[in-house]
Amino acid sequence: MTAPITVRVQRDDFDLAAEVAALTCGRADIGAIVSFSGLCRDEAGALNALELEHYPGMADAEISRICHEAVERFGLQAATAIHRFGRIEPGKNIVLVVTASPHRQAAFDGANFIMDFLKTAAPFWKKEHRADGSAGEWVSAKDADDAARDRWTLES
Amino acid sequence: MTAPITVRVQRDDFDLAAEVAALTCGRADIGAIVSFSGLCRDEAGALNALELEHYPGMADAEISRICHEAVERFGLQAATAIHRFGRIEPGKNIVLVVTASPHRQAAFDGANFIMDFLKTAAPFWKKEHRADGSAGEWVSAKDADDAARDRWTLES
Amino acid sequence: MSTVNLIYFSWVRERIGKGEETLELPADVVTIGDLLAHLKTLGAEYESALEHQNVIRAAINQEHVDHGDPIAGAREIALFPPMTGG
Amino acid sequence: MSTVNLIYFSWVRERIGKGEETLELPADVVTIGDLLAHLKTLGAEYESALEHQNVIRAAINQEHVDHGDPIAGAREIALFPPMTGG
Repeated sequence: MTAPITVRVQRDDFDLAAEVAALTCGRADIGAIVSFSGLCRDEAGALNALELEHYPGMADAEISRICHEAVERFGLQAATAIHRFGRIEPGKNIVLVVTASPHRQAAFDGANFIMDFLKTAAPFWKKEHRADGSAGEWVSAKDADDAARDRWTLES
Repeated sequence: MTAPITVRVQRDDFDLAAEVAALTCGRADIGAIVSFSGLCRDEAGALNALELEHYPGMADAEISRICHEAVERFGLQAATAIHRFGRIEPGKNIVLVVTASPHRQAAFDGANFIMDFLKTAAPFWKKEHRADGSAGEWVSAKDADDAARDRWTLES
Repeated sequence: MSTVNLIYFSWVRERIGKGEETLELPADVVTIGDLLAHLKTLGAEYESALEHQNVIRAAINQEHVDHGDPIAGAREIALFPPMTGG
Repeated sequence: MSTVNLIYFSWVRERIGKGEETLELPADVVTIGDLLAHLKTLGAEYESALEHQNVIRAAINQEHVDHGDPIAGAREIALFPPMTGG
């Protein structure tokens, strides 16, 4: 049996509880579910919103590929990944990853792995809309994200 | 500001979405939320239910201590841990951990850390009720759980 | 002699046959290890429950302790197998 | 000469000033690296967008490729900065 994988790229918000319920779907063989929610964050009150641009088609394809790799590598029973695009305000959801497995470490590792590769390989770009009305900057990619991704190769 | 920590030991089920909503509480400075749900698992149809015994008072105190340690160690913005006791059937929730932090790795590590110590230090014991009506066994502690806990000391 | 409340969980409770009891302890029972040795003299049910003494965990006043730790000042001592929650 | 659809994202799109275009490529444009060098001859907006050539990422038919990879058979070539989703 192949593990069910759900991938969506959408403008609308998602519902964590509904996604977890859909993934477990009454199964009794799941022991651990890990969810990761990534939110638009604004510490200093300087941000009005993030604008998320994406590459339609390729975004779905890349996230699906990453989820399949995670399922195979960690023996996941199911995986869900949802990434939003468009304008997203501070405190709102950007991305959701949910993984299920018989034991806890695989579920943790699977979700962590998906997020690391999603950050560095899924074609999304964030632009800031500042509260002071000034021209927004494109968010720069972080070396730390590449390093986080690379640990999965170094460890194996 | 101290990070809000919510700990509950209860017979009733919990609501993942409600706990996450209570933890985020409209804050805009959270970038990452990780949740872990541990479920009663039955692969072979041999299990009717698990009976969870606990040490009232100490169970809450130990889980609180673990959550405080995680908040301090990983700089979490908030942490929630809920552990059920009593009779729990396959597919149902046993434990929930939710962590929030500005960046994703701290949220992942914090939830992982709390689960590792919760498994080995929180006073709960599982007994099986078997589907064939035979006398249930107490679940044995796993060396793997001690090893998972010990990696947090070895790494630092 | 000192008086302590003892509380048992899981198969330690089942084998001893009760969840809690109050006992007078002789003065030479100083550590948790001494307590376990003393309990094993009280009957076959205690011997069975505490047979593999090394795996038995203990808490004093609801905090984990080691077998070598002193029990002086304990209001409540709990004995139980390794935990299996989560 | 071959015809390809080019598609740009983020600040590459903004600097070039369009999201997509269809170009005829000379026969000596064999790799992604050749394509980037060719585009930079088309005007200041391309020069500005592709100035730091090493950071530019590329995808052929919606799959990531390296600068050394051949573009033969490409229907759609996308150029964009390092990704910042998640």
